[in-house]
Amino acid sequence: MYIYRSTINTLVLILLPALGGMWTLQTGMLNISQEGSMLVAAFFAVFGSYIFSSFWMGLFFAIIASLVFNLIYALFCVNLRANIWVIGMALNILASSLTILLLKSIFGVKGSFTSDRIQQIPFVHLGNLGIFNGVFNDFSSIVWLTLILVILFKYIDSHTTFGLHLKAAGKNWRALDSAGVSSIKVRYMSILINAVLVGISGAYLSIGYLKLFNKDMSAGRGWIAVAAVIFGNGNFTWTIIATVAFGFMDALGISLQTYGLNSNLTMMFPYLAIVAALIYQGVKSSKEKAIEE
Amino acid sequence: MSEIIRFNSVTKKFGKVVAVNSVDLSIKSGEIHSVIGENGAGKTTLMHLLYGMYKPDSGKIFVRAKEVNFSSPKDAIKDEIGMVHQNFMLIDDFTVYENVVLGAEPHHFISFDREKAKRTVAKLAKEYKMEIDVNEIVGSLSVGLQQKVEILKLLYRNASILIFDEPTAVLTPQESETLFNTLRKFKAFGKTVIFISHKLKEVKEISDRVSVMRNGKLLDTFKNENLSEIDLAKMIAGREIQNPAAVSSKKGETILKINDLTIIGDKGIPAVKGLSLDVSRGEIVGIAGVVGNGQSELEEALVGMRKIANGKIEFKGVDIGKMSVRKRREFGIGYIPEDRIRTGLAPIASVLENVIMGHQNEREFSARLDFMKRKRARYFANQLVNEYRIVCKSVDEQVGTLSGGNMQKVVIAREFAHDVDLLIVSQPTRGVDVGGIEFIHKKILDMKKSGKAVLLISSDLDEILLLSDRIVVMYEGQIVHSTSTKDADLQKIGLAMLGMRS
Amino acid sequence: MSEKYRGFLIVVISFFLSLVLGGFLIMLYKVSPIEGYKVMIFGALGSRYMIYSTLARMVPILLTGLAIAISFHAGIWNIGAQGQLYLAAFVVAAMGVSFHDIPTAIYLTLGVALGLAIGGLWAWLPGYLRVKYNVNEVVLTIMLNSIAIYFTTYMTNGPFRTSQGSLGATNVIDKGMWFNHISPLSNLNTGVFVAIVAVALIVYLMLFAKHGYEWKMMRLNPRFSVYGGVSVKQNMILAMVISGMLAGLAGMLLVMGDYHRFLNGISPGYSWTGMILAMMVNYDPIGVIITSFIYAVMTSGGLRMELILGIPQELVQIIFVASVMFVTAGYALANKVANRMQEEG
Amino acid sequence: AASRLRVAVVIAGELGDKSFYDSSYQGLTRAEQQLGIYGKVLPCKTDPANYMPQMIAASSNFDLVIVVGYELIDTLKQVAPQFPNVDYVYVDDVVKVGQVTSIVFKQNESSFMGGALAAMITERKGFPMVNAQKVVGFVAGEDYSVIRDFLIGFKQGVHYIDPNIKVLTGYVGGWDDPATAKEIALDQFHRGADVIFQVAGGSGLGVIDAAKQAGFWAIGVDSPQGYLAPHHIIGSVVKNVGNAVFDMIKAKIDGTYKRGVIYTYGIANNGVGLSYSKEMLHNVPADIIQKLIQLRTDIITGKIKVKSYFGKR
Ligand SMILES: Nc1ncnc2c1ncn2[C@@H]1O[C@H](COP(=O)(O)OP(=O)(O)OP(=O)(O)O)[C@@H](O)[C@H]1O
Ligand SMILES: Nc1ncnc2c1ncn2[C@@H]1O[C@H](COP(=O)(O)OP(=O)(O)OP(=O)(O)O)[C@@H](O)[C@H]1O
Ligand SMILES: [Mg+2]
Ligand SMILES: [Mg+2]
Repeated sequence: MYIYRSTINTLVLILLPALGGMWTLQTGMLNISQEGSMLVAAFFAVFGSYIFSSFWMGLFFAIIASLVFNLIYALFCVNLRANIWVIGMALNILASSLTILLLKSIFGVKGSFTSDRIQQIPFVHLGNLGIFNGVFNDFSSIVWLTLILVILFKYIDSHTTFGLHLKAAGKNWRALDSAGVSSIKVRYMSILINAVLVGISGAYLSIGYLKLFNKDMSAGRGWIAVAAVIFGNGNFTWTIIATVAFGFMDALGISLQTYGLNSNLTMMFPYLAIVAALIYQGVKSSKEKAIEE
Repeated sequence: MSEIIRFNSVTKKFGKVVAVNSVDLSIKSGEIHSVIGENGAGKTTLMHLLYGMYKPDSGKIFVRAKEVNFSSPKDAIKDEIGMVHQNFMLIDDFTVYENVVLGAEPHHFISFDREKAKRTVAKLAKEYKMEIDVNEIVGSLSVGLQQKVEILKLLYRNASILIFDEPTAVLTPQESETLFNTLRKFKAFGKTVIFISHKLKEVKEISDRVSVMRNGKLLDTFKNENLSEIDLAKMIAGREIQNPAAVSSKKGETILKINDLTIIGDKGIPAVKGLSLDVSRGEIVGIAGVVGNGQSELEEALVGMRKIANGKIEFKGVDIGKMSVRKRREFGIGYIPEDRIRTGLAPIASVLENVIMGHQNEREFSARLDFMKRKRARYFANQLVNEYRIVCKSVDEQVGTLSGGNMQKVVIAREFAHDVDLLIVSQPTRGVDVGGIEFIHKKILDMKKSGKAVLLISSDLDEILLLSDRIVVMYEGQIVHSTSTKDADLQKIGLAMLGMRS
Repeated sequence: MSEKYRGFLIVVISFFLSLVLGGFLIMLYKVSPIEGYKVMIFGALGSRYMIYSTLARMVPILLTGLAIAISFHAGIWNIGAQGQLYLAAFVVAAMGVSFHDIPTAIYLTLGVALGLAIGGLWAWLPGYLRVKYNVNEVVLTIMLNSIAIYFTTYMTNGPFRTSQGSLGATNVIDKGMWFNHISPLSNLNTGVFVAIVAVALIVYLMLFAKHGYEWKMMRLNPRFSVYGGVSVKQNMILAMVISGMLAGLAGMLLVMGDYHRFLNGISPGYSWTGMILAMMVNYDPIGVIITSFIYAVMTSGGLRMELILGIPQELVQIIFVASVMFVTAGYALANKVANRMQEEG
Repeated sequence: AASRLRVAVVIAGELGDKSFYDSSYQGLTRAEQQLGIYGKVLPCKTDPANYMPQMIAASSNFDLVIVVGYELIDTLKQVAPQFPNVDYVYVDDVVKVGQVTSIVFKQNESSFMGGALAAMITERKGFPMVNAQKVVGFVAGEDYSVIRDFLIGFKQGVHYIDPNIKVLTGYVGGWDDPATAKEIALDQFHRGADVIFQVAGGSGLGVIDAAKQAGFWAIGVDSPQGYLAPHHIIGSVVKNVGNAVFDMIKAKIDGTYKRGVIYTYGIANNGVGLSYSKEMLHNVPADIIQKLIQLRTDIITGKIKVKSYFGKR
């Protein structure tokens, strides 16, 4: 049972960047800097929440920080058409170094910062639901927000013109441009939406799920999201499936440790699962085709 | 008829190249106006200026007597200008209706009203008598149908000035005829059409007036009825153009024997079914047929780019069915592919890198320890550029920036430089100007004269009739008609191409 | 030719600008930029030992950088150099602690061969799956990184744990397998000569060999390469395997040369740095040599800046990021300007 | 001032771990303040390429080099003979090379005490936040030898009190991932653990955060961490690296410093132990404190032999 809550709790952290990343990928811009954006967002969430003793301000700062990072990415990768991997990874290094420096110069500490002045994003208690208490009660409001966003994204993805333009920008931007829709604008939109989502997930990490900042606390979650995005290849359902599967395998790994499995082995689970899924996917589709040399 | 478009000494330069050189041109409302000229003359650039894709360096453009200053196609679309590009601007994975309405979709609150989109597009198609299923995925359509989608896009946006940049280059004669009917319908509806083509017969057939460009300059505009095809050709090339005289040569031994060949196509169903064909030295065999009847699969299978499911390919007496591409090339097969951008070239690579491909294993360029003789390669590339008069700044220029005709010359130069025994030539003059066509045709005939075998695949029946000794017609993966050129019956060939037996 | 010079000039100018920006950052710590950079250069190259340690630092980054350059150059994306490095390093160490009394010459050869083989094998797998089943090699190699790292961590804490203390490492490998340190005050070792040979081979392969040409064409248009008689599938796997072998070589040298055992954190992101460098210079192997040297100088010098001037190493990282972004922007702008020059005359 | 003693502390990781390295840094600053020495920390940030240059920088510019972190052991062995005039102290293991003085901590002993504390708390009926189940937890950053030494002592301590108590173990897979650590702690909490010992550096903060949110007791590690959550940290298993560092510097100044000696910091000389915060003394029933004092004596006298993962040293 607890594995369910555990999965939900941490899933948010990769689901939001995976959703955002899915859209930027649809426009042809794989965003490698999710890890870095998440980290700066986490830092500035603590900053805003601490300074103003308000989680709203924390969220606000987190989103702004993530926007700035994503705008740099957009400037380089959309306008200058620079290599997404170089810029993405450079931004990840920047985020790590910058937050360590800021931690030292703003809070005067090294490594981590926590304080009672940090206001946490509230949890949602729905009253007594009987046997459903464990299923619905006491999740962070961000969890609910994420659920709403997933539904909203699904709708936008397949039922609006914006969803259509996203894919058009990725598949043939010249065609979109010649149809009078600026592909650059569409790309910017997707990147900015992604920035907001990653900002929220960063804030959730530091002031939603936890109430502290620790250097490098994103701990590879941005990368997992990127992997899920590549795996999903712009497809909504597959992206979500990959993300959820990953979150579940992760929680399962943690759970199995308690039964005495070696942690270094259980931690391989999610990765092995994705490898297996990839190979399955590949073998299956190549059987379907079964032609071409 | 009143004037609808006016170019006033419009100039556009790309670096040192003056693509469009102080052009004055007036287009009248409701006419079909052709623009012709050799490769690289500046036709496409001129139209891109009108469509807002480039801004003129100097000069003015007027639309409906109003000076315009488009900064993107969006502005041009607002002014009811539409363009069908030389390379289609379609999204292959989208459906027909999605492609058509893209950028101007009907809404239902915030959602995309797909039903309304489908209805509108279907209605539009019916209005212009275009038979097309709006729910099809565009990538799976034939080129002719894809072009209809492009045209629907313009109509959907109410374009009244329609630009067509070499629309017939990739069409079958039948499809071209359908297109012309549509163009005439446009004219009847009072729309203005600008038509660019290298096929002078078509220009004669469809135009009201013709403008000729050379070297970026507009030579003059003529009434169509005042000119003959030969006059047009002369003006384009600046000299007399002659159809190459038929070359006779001795037919030698049979070099290629295709026996009961079956090939599975991309869709998983047989694209070529039990096809048999022989080609001999000193002979040109022409394969006629509507595009998409298995020709692409056949040519790819012959060079080893595609597996064969059944049957036998014998070349110089050896079964080559399982040989690698490289082995086949070394064994004496040359290939000019139908799609030069996708297969025949690496557009981002330089001219040098492009002409070396396929030659890289030859002694001349490759030494021991995998060493590649780049100096030699450069010399070779320069030689080809001179011999084939490829217009480029240097052999280090990206092939993708050359004009279409010159790109084709790069492919031809490279393949002809091989000492081959069999040359498979597919759509060799697609998008090439009259001068270029003359040159390429002459080269192909030279091949034959020197005792090589040539398998010519073309959707241009005139080309086939002109060059081939023997003609076979492919329909749905099979040879349905076969004749020597001198006994050819056009009627029969035409019917065979459509799958009808006479 | 002039294109090349212009590209070079732009890179130099962008790099210079990033140093200027870095200068301002250094001034935040109340240090004059000149002084700061002086200390940095001195810290990296000021003495024989400093040069040694800078070079020792450069080797794995250079090798992984080239590993990535070569695979990307061929149009197949090996993001898995980190995992290949780890696995090769571990397996080599496992051999080194398991067998003794093998003559040095043979043992060294075996070690090098094993490192290359394991690195190559761990890259062959995704290469093969990509070619055979069209499995996305990017995700696959990212996943294989984590698997390799967890696996080696498991082994060094389990079956191969050192008996000599609390280190998260294997035992010291047999002496017969050592590349000796050039000086006791440095980790630079005779294995560097193996690295030099490998680098020379790669430069030759990429710039002068027929395969280098074919691979480039493969990246620019795979279909065109098939058409030209290049067996794309074989070459993709080959490029991948060579890439993995280089990463394996890096790991093997760290074990047999630098540390003489496998450590848990043996490569703190060398391959990621290498990847940035490789892509920053557009997979040009000479460029990778230059940039990995500059990177090694910056990080080595950064230690001394922290010690003498109190400037944190994170700042040096930020200067590095700035230079990456400036140079990348420089390249991009140069292309744009070139386009515009063509369009506007 | 010209003759001020120059002391370098070379650490394998970096400051900010709130435990081991920070503790050594505190020892150094205390020495700076009380003994007037010049001190400097040289962090290697767990990049093996930094070990050698930092060790050389320390050796060529300082009189006394204190090396903290077992990762540095090989480098130290290699460098120390090259600088015969420099004194080296290696913290946390034995290095038998020339002039190097070693300090060994018996973390298993303090961990035993932590285990005993956890066991007595989880069994105490009516104590705040304690449930009926006999379960305690152990959360570590990664699974490797030192951690296993901690675990062995902890388990022995728990089972010394009651062999029927279950010890749940979990590993985060990193020292900077508080979110996963929290997840693990909550998982253990839901399996009945009401006292959880964390040995997880920055990740450990996640366990403490979980303790505050879910309501259970955490045990701090390395340095007294009670201040991080006074009402949820029952005590800390400390390893007084700072004291050791300070002692060595003082010895050097006093002239009593001895080269090549091995100092053992166990529970007997307060090198390791349980830190009783004010809150703890206030919270924890007197009989438990009595028992802990008794256990400490038993360990010192050898009545209780605490097992070690490293065998005999
Ligand atoms: N994805 C894009 N979105 C918007 N504009 C683009 C995009 N890609 C290119 N452009 C713009 O279109 C122009 C032409 O691009 P194009 O891709 O034809 O250049 P190219 O020379 O083929 O590219 P390459 O850099 O690969 O050689 C460029 O000036 C560029 O600024
Ligand atoms: N984007 C560009 N950059 C540089 N040069 C260009 C560009 N576009 C066109 N040119 C050059 O401008 C000239 C005119 O080209 P344009 O494409 O307008 O010719 P065209 O008449 O359409 O030729 P074709 O019949 O081969 O299509 C050519 O020399 C061409 O190389
Ligand atoms: Mg044109
Ligand atoms: Mg209990």
